[in-house]
Amino acid sequence: MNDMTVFDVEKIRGDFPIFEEKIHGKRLTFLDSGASAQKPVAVLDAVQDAYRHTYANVHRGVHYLSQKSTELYEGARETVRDHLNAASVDEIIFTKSTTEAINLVANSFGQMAIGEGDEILLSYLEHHSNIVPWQLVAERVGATVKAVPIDTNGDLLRDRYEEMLTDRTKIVAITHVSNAIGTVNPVKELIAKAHSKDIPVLIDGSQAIPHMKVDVRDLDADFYVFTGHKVFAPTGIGVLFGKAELLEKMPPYQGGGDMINRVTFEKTTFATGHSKFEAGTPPIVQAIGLGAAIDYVNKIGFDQIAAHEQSLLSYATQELGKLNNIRIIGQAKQKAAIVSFTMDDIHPHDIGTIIDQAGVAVRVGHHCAQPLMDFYDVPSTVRASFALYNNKEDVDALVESIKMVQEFFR
Amino acid sequence: MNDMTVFDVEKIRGDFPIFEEKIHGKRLTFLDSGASAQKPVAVLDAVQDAYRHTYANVHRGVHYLSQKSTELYEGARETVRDHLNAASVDEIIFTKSTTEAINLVANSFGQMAIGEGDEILLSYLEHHSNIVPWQLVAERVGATVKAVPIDTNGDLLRDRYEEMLTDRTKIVAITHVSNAIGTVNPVKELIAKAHSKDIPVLIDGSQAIPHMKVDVRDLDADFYVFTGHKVFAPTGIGVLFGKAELLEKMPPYQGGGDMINRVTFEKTTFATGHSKFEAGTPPIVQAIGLGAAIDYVNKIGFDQIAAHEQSLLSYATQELGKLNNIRIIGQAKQKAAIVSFTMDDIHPHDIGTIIDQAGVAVRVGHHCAQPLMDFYDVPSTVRASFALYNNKEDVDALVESIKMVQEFFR
Amino acid sequence: MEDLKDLYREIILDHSKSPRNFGKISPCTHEGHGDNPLCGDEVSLYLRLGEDETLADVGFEGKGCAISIASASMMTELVKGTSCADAKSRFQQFLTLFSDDSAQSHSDIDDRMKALIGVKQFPMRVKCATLPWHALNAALSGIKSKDDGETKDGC
Amino acid sequence: MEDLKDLYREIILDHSKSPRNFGKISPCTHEGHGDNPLCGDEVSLYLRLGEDETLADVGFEGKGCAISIASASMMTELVKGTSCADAKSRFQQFLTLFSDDSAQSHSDIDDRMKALIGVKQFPMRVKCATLPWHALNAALSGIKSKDDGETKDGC
Ligand SMILES: Cc1ncc(COP(=O)(O)O)c(C=O)c1O
Ligand SMILES: Cc1ncc(COP(=O)(O)O)c(C=O)c1O
Repeated sequence: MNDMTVFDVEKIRGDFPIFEEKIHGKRLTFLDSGASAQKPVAVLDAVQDAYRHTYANVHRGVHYLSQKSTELYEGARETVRDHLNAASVDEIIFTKSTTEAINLVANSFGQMAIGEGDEILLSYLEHHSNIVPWQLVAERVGATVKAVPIDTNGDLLRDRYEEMLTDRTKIVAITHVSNAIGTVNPVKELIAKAHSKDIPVLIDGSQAIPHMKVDVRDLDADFYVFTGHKVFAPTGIGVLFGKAELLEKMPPYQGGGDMINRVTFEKTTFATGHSKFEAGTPPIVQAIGLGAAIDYVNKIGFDQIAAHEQSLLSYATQELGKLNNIRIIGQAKQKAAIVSFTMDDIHPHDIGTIIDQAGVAVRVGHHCAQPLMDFYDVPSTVRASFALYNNKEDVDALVESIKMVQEFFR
Repeated sequence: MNDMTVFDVEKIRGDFPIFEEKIHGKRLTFLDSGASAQKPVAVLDAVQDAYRHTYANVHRGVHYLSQKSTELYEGARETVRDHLNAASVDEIIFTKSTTEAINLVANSFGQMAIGEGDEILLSYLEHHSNIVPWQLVAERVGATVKAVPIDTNGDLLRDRYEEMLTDRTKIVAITHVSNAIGTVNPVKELIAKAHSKDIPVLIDGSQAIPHMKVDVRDLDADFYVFTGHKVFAPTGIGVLFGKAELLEKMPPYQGGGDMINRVTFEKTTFATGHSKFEAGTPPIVQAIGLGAAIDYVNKIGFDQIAAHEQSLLSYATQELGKLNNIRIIGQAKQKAAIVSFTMDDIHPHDIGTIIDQAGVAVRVGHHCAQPLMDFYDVPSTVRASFALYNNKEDVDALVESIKMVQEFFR
Repeated sequence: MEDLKDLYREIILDHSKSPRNFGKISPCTHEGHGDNPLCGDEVSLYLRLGEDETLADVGFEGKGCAISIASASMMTELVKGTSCADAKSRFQQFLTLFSDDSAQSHSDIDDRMKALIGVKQFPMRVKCATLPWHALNAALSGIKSKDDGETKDGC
Repeated sequence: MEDLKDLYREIILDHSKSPRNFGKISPCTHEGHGDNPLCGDEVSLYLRLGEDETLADVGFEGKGCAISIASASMMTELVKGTSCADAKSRFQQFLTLFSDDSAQSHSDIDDRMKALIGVKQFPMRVKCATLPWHALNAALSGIKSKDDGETKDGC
């Protein structure tokens, strides 16, 4: 897969047209990939080509364009299957986002397996997308949502996790990597513990997939979800992997075209495999773009990507640590390339606005992780998140701009 | 809006790169826009520009790219609002498709207002996407789905409609234009009748929006839904218009980022306006593409588009009528540019495959409208659907290719 | 056009215009059903199992394209009188035709199966050719088949 | 950088560093609350309505950026001692500042409002400036405000 012998970040930056932009006349320092990543030419071309040369609706047509379009769409499914090492394409469902994928499972699995008095186990590290869908289903059926606490470094409390796995627990839904503070959870072990009590596990891989190779069979995940736009793919596409044995038993989520076997007003029967969960015209071209994005990262290779990002993470942590009044939030044993911090007396919003004028794009706010913010007793943080196209200069620009903020508010 | 004085179909065809393709070495005769329409350069450019120059996640960022991206995304919402003449952008919700929009209403409105013994009124003209979501909700709450019958021309039986509006009817969900046979329903009157009994109405505008100007306030529709890919926009984007007074009362559908006010494990409160129904990262660039598509059609003008398409419809109906053994299915008083037909002894699937070799792309099958097929007692039809870029040559190519089929099976 | 001629060979047009073994049989011991949700086509397959476990009689009904009707018709000819085990292995053989490029040259595959090889050039139509075979398989196995074939004992 | 200087004027930095009327007041007759779901900021606004329907005392609490704290602080100064009706019309005036380009030159708008005009160049920050005003409005009107302000009588 890996046909680059050295990781050349400048060459990679050249693949991303956005870096030609000037921001307020300055070089773009893009440290907001955790919110959404930029797109390489390979993805943009795949999108354009699909619309220009082979576009038509999929599945139901016998004509040439429909056939080509179906081949590309189903080809993208195979690319995702292969990338995740899933057993079958029937285990790969295209959604519009992680959020939709989790809602699908919360509703469909919930309807099947979660009842009054049952428990759904999350963690304090979760994104709202892996909290609210479960709260909605819990309220509907009379179940309870519980959350595994963390220590101040941002590591999950493993003994608490094991205690909280009870015979009332019907599912565990936990993030692979925290979007707010970068903690990498030991998901393989967490899954094994849950399975020892026959509890299925959903892993939210939104922040993992851009940074590491994931093997759902090695993890033995029951559900694994991610969103395309964070892994250099178009917006509007997400993935739900689910074990076939579970998906087969689950009722459909949305109703519509393509997910049926036979419709009458008296009785409708449903399709099998992934089709059951893909109602209506899917995000065809976005799935094709996702396939191209996965090919792109695999060509570079995750060993290289991870090594590069980890060196940026160390450098950024070290340089930010030299500044006064900076408090880094989240110091987990294993971290993805995400640095969250606060500054004494200066609010993240003001920091964000000021450094933007220097072309530095970070995310400020609660990162859709308010329970985690509450845990650290901060309303919000500044978050710099790194991707394969970031370089040392980006870290230096961030540090310089933070000095400017300190100057400004002196 | 209309800055073209004459409708120049050849110039319009030039806007659509797909027409440069050769299909099995032949000219592309694309008569499958009812399934999904081709994309003009204006839309492709909007998509490319959004990714190349201003891409970032929306709403939560204070940095330049996030702000630009938000402006473009919210600008598209305003374009849609203006196009539909909705009162407020809070009434415009971006979904991934018509299918998702209907599922949203069926679930959220259903949860609020449909209970045991209640009725949901559809028609025999509906697409599966406007049947199955209602069946799923009906089964969950113990309600019943009823369908207004049609006459053999494909016109809704108006007296039956009025009779079927009872005090058990909690919502009417009806298509504006039939995708399978082209019937244009008199939706304004249908809505008025339902309102006289205080019953809200959802209109499925998937097949109307590409062909006519729709004014939701003039129609007084309570919900109006459509899908982007049929109106020359990217895949992965749809629209739900809902009256603010209804949306405000309805519970959220999916949970996740952006649709919340405040999240804690104890209690989560929800955002207001359109945000409540847009959980997670939305199809940002697809919405921007939809805005560009709407601008594109408005520039041409719907008077011109409708006149052109109607003349194609008459011509096609006339020329196909001259052939032996052709039965045109659906002869409603008012029809959109869709011609569905069967041929004695030759199955639509075989027709589709054979004329594809001549570069003619039509849809063959049940068009996700099995109850309608059952009504006409055919398993499937051949459907030629026209859009603004079709011309007389397309009709001629279709007719020639059908003659070829007759030759083949002689 | 060459591909088309290869798809709609004479033998296929012949079987589709005059399908053999069309109609319910009586008495009938097993029934199988196949739906193609993409086009709405349906095939029902009827069997009478003889005392020696052979398919004493076979019939089919359904609406479908030339490919599916011809495939059904040729299939009934092929399996009538064979043993259940034979019929099942023919079903597997038939699927192999479309998944394995070398299968075409296997001499043990009957020509009435190979006649459908032209479908390979039309991927969207492969399902049309296999639909009746899935219905047969459903009837034979008495289990819900992959294509939602349904079976009931006695029909 | 000019835009930044215009945003963070001296008066704003001053109010944000030393906010006036910070803290709950006692006794307090009305309370309003504002949330900014996008960044998690919150402002609570406390009023004591005098017998003559004037705002006898005003205080606020909350976490927020320099803009929202300064805006809250300047607002409390502006409305303290005024009538309810006056306070409400000032709320409207303040919103107008950001929606109507000509409002900036209106002589009846207090300078402590106009000091925030620099926010207009930063659309994502307008909400920061208006948040405390929405909390005030919620406290005044006793109805759920557009920004999810909540009020209760007596606090
Ligand atoms: C009338 C009608 N309703 C609903 C739909 C479903 O649209 P989508 O598949 O984009 O959700 C379609 C098109 O497939 C349609 O024609
Ligand atoms: C950990 C995590 N989960 C879920 C999500 C939600 O993804 P999306 O907004 O694409 O649905 C995100 C990103 O926003 C995330 O970082």
